Amino acid sequence: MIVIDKNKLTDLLDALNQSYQVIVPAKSADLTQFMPYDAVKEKNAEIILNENTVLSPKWLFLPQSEGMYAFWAKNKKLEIVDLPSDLEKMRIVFPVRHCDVQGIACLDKVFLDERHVDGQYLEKREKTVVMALMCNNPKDSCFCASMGVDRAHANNTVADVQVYDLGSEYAFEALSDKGQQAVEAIKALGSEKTVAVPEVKEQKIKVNIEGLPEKLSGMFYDSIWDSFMFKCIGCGTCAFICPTCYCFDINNKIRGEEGVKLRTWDSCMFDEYMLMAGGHNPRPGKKERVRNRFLHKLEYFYENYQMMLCTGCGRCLRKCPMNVDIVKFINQANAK
Amino acid sequence: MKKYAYYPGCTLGSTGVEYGLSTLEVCKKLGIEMWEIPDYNCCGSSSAHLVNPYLALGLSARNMAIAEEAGLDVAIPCAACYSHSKAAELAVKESPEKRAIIEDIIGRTYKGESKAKSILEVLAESLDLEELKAQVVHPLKGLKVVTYYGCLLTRPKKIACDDAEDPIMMDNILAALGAEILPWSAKTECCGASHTASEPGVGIGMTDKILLAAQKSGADCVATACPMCMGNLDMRQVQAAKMFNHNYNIPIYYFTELLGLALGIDSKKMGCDRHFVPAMELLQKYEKGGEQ
Amino acid sequence: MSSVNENFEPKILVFACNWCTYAGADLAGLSRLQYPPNVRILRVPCSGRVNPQFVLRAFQRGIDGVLVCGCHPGDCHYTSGNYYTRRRYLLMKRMLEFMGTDPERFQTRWISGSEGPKFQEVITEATGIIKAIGPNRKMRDDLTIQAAFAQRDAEEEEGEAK
Amino acid sequence: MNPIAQEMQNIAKELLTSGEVTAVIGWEKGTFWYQSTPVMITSAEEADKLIWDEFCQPNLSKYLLDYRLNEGKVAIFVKGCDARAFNRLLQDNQIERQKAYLIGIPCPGMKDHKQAALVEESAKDSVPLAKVCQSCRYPNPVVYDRLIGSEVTPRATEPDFSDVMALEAMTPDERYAFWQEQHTKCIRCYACRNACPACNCRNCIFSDSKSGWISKDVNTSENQFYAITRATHVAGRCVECGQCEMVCPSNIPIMLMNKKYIKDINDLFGKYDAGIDIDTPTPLGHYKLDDPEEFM
Amino acid sequence: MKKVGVFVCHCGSNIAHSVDCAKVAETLKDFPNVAFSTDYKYMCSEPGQELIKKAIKEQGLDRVVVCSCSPRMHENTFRNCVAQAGLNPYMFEMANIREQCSWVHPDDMEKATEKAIDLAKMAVSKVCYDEPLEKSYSPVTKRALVVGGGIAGIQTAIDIANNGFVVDIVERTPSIGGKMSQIDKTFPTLDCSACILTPKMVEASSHPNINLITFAEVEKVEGYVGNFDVTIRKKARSVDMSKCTGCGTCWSKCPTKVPSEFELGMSMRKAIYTPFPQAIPNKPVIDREHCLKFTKGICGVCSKVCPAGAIDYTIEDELVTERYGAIVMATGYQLFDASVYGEYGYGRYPDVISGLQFERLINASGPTMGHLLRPSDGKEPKNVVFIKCVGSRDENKGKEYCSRTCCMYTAKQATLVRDKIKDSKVYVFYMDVRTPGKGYEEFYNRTTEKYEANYIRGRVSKITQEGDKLLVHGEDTLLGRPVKVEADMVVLATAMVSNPDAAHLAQLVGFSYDKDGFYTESHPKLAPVETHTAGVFLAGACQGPKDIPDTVAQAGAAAVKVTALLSKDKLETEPSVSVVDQKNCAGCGHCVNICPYRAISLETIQERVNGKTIERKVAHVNSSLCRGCGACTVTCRSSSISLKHFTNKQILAEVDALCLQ
Repeated sequence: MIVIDKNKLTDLLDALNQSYQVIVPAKSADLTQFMPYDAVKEKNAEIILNENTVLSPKWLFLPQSEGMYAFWAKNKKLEIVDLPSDLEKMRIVFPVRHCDVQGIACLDKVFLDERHVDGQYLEKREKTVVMALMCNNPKDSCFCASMGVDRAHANNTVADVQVYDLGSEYAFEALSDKGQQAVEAIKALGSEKTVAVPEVKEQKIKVNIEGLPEKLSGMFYDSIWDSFMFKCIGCGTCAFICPTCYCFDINNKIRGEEGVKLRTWDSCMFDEYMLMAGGHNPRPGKKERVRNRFLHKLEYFYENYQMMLCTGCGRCLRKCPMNVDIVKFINQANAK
Repeated sequence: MKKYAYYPGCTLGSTGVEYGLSTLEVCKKLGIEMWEIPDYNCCGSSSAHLVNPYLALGLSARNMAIAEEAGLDVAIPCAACYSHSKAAELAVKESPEKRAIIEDIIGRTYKGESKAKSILEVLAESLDLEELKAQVVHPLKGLKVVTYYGCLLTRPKKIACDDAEDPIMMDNILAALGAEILPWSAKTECCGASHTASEPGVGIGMTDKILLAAQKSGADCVATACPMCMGNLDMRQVQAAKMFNHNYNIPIYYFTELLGLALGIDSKKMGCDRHFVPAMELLQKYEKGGEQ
Repeated sequence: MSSVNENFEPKILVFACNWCTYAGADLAGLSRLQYPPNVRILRVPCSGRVNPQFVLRAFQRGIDGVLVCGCHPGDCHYTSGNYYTRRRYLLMKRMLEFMGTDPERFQTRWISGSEGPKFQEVITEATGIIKAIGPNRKMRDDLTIQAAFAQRDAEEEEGEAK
Repeated sequence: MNPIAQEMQNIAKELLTSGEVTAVIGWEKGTFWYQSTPVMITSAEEADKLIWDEFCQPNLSKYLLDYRLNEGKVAIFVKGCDARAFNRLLQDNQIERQKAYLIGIPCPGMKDHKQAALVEESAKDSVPLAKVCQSCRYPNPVVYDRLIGSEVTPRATEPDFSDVMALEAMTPDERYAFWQEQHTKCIRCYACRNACPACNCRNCIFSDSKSGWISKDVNTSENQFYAITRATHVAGRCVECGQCEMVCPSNIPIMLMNKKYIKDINDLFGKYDAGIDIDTPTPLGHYKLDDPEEFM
Repeated sequence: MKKVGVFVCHCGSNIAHSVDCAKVAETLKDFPNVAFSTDYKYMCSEPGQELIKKAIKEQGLDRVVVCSCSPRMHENTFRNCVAQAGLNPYMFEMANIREQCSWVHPDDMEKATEKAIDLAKMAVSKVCYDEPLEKSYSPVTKRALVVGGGIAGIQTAIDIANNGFVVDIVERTPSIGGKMSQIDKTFPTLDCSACILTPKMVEASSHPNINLITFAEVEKVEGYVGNFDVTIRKKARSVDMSKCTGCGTCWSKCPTKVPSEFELGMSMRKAIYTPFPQAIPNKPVIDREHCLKFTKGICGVCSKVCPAGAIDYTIEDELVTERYGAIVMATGYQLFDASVYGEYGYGRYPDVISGLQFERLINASGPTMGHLLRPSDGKEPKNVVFIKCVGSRDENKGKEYCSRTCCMYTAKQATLVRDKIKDSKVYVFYMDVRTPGKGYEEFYNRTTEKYEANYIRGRVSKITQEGDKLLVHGEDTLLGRPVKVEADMVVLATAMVSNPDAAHLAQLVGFSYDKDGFYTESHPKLAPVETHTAGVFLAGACQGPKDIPDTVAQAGAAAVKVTALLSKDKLETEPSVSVVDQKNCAGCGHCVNICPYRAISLETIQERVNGKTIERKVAHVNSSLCRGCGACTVTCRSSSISLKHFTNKQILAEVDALCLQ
């Protein structure tokens, strides 16, 4: 493992920035999100290391609004034009907490499913090195442990480098060849040492998800939903800041004879999400929508991919304006 | 408790002393607080505007500005001072250019928020005529009065404190005191102003016409609210009579004197003994309980 | 403001109410009163029909200046249309400035059916000012499309250049 | 248990047992100490969930929109701004007065839960009041069926436009840069719209991509179109409850735009406070012949 | 697939001299949805229109854009042309490339052509969103209502009735006749007012198509052109009209005397009364404020003496609702209250009277049986002074406008005085003498020459009482010196002003009025008898001061407008009106208050929501009232209401079309 002193962090980032486009979690204009390191330097924003960002790193792989292809009518005949990819350099994201790594793992399950691989997503994943940081100062909203996220070792299908926080130093352990190249680039800054995995502080919120999917599969018409649905105001905050929500909508942006096919995030909490031709909406009220959100996160996804679609990052606990709390729901569901 | 800034001007200390005394006495009695404008200057009414229009406006604007800083409207007994102060107020309110020039001359700001008000307006505004009746000590029952407003209080229209053609403020106050207000034809005629001095033939003729009309109307006395009109009708009554061989003996009063009398203020304290045409005899009749 | 190239031709959109300003523009035409050709007039039944969202859309699409014109208050064919226009655009003008757009780019004016010369004067004056401050860069939304077709446009230019 | 919370619970129990209302909507403690979120109780036993502390700022009036169809009455607790929000919905014919039982609570001003999230619970007292509460002119509910506690003196009589004026003092380019940075952060989650009592359309032009007003593309220009249009839609109707800023995950100063409109309306058409008197039409809903004239 | 035809017109050289029409047509060829594009020298000519019709048929076009002159000029021409070719006339747009392009950019061919292309693109983008619109129709009730029973109302009613339509006259006072019945002689012919009015009153009362509803007021008006539902309050007369023969026994025996409004208080009438002898209907009314039966519950003499037993104290007000196709406002005027001029002493000196009081004094059926006597001492006045423009042309104390009729009726009254009292002297104080009618100047000249009326040009400053004489202080501006006239009687020619409740009645019926309370006509020159509200017309002095000849002319005009409306079986309405998407509308009602024509109302509809039918309120546009201004579409935040032919999508399409490369 390469161990590098923490006060060398900026040198480390600059070093990586030569060959990679470094992306770090930072706070600018009162919002924490993953931003290119160049922008952080230019705005001298503050890099956020001790908590997870409000907006998850999901946008790196599934941007909120992404052109799929362009089209135009050349004398009345349709012409499709591929969009140039804006990823010239390889990207490296440092540090990504295990909950977000797990989130990317969930997205991989969907977009890199062998039945259909999403080209744009794949390209972004291949061109990005993920440096997962084992965080041992969890916020009071974190509950990734209870959601089956390994606090010590990030999900190695996603993490290319595992970084350990040793207090005054970082230890880098490459997990993949992409990761190895990255570690090579910063090898000079530190020294080779074998280090024990530091143990991890307890998390305040604990929740038992043992047998939860099976239990929930029988609770579609349970009365639990009435009390939970009331508070939700049907906004898209939870879906858009959640690292695992991947629903998107495809629409056009047309200017006269030319246009772009757009893929944009969508949220099952919006009423237009399930609106069908003719005006029918299978999920007309808040009750159906809140139920759908929780069941998708805790049951449907598990039935398909044996993995919870909630990584316990705690963002929706903090940012939901009316505090529709998934942990409280799980506890009440278990109690039923 | 109404409070006004009080602007006596030059006449209320000299030729119109009884107007000043009676106004202050009446206001004290009626509980209207008068705060005399400190370090006030001439309102520029006599000749300033011949020299330079902004000199006249500036002079009265300065007094108004002091009052505005104290946040008070200005009560002005003398009609000429009232007319010029009102002109200054309107000039400042209506055109920013004039306001800039005026403020530059007087060296302080004057937004035109504090308004110039003739004493007539002040009394009409702050007196409830029913309450006034209750406070009357010597009712003026049987006293036949004609009210004389003159020209400065009623013209030009913008500045007029009452209806330019048919003013009734003084009539209402005196009627509330019990006096009988007779209709007559010279309510708003001009008294000849300074022409009685510079062009006696014309000036005194105008004064005479008013006195004749008053005599014809059968009034016991004339009530007025302007020191210049008082000057002509009272001081020059004998001269007019001789010049046009009429015979008058019509006492002229400031309406504040009659108001003071009705409220029980001693006529001497109001300076009623200083008139040219003997005025005390009629007043004493009422001081001793009025006409039976 | 960078120095504006001389041959910049601003594109100005005028919302003209059918009963007054549109008639005024026609009158300017009848009296052959010339004004710069940068203006495009969009006919609406009443200035009360012009939704502030149209103005935003125009700036988004890269229009350099917008005028909303209607009858003088009191002359409205529909009796009260322009009174509402006046209230809406007194507020909208201040909000656009609050959002940072250049104040000269948006105007509301009352032009009656008989004020041909005034129409000419308003248009000439507006075009001059907007030409001076250059193209509108703010609130633009057609950038994703331009990016998408940057390659194609580049090829076309090369094709033409050969 | 502070006395107001106690009385809230008693009233809730009384109303529910007497059957006068079918449900009571109040606040309950949320997951974290700085969260008090809406709760609906339908039985007297649940009444002890109701609490009252200085984080009860979610606006309950808009929840009544979900109950306009059932027959019974619903009781809600209303602070000063919630009562104005209720009047807003009433004036927009979205709810009927007799279907709501309003329990008014004079509001001491709510703390800014976003600042509170940054500190520990022990530093609770250092958390400042929310921006709108600092200059609140209507802490006492303007409409209620019943009042708990006694009226409090308003913290201000004039609206505080200092932040708006600070922005107005900038040059157009500085203001443009400021708003570009703010609207780049917007993720179009529409929380501000869904929390706002003045935004009560059946289906909003922004959630209906067929409306043609806006594409689903999320970029600064479309976000700005959304922000300006929403501010224009609530102009003259915004009751200054500050919910839009409270619920925005990206901390965009939305109230700045609303207050700009309020300032201009006051200057141009005379002082007007929305949601106070529901009979006078809203400033953009009527006109005066002698409105200020700048377009001659 | 939309197939748009673009036709670019040269307009001879008007367009072609600075716009390359061929290039415009050529460029538009490959614009989206354009199937056919050509240019021609004269599109509006016969061959030009033929070209369009042929292209529509051959190319199967479903939309047409003509780039030529202003739509204000030839929009209808081309709409009819495309309609003849079987296309809906509203699937058509015009680009104005003449008045707003070629004529204003004559010497810049390149830029003018580029602009023409842009305008054409805008028109094509808009036409793509056009929808076929049909004119809609609403029924017309063949009955008219005339409010006001003066000469204006009577003449309007007669003219409408003679056209075969039923018309109701609603008159507030117990009899029709209005102000004209109070006047003695009328200028310029000096024929007696009653002689020319009474026959018309009789004609109105006996005409089969006319119903007189007197002693009644309009209470409420709902509905719209062709279908006004008017509620009329028939005030209680306490006399059964069917039984009463008008014999007059009751008012001869009635003990209570009350100052008569008709005689302007100069003589008395009984508590049960008809306003004047020739009243129609000649049936009395009981004045409940003064009748002892109603005030103290005593007397009741009239019911005892009435031979026909027609008196019935139990009659109450009756509300009648009737449907009308059109309403004509003929509510007349009132005289300015001269007591505002305190300096003239009107109301203080009894011999200072108004023009109408003079008419009553000199009228044979008046209080003094036609002898002109001074109200103070009943003597015959020798010196009579007339003062004109009392309240007119005076912004300070009165009205700014000129009341048009005072000059003529003052000249007439001066003539009458001189004619009645041989050795009388007449003085008229005037600012100007305005004689704007036929035979008016000749009448005025006769007044000054034959009848030697002294016209003094100047205003009167005040009038004072000197003994039994009135001293009129005035000024003679022609001599340049003040003047004093001793007068026995002074007659003030006061201004004609609107009725005090004119504004209330206008809001009730739903049309606008001006700052002086007179009703606002749709256009002062081109539509003087119509209002902005369809189906409501004006006649007479309620629209502005005017004399009898103009009033009768307007009455005729209003009648023709009404019959033109009522002669149609159904009303065609402009299709470009607003329509509400009721699924989307939240029923907030903002559009209702904004609509200047009160065309939008909140209507309850039923809807099935998850199994239950619920009722909710949504906006509904009455297409026959809506004039298509579009103010509602902007105030509607959810864009649920859209204006056909100018929808949001169309305007946005035009804006977008401007910014394409």
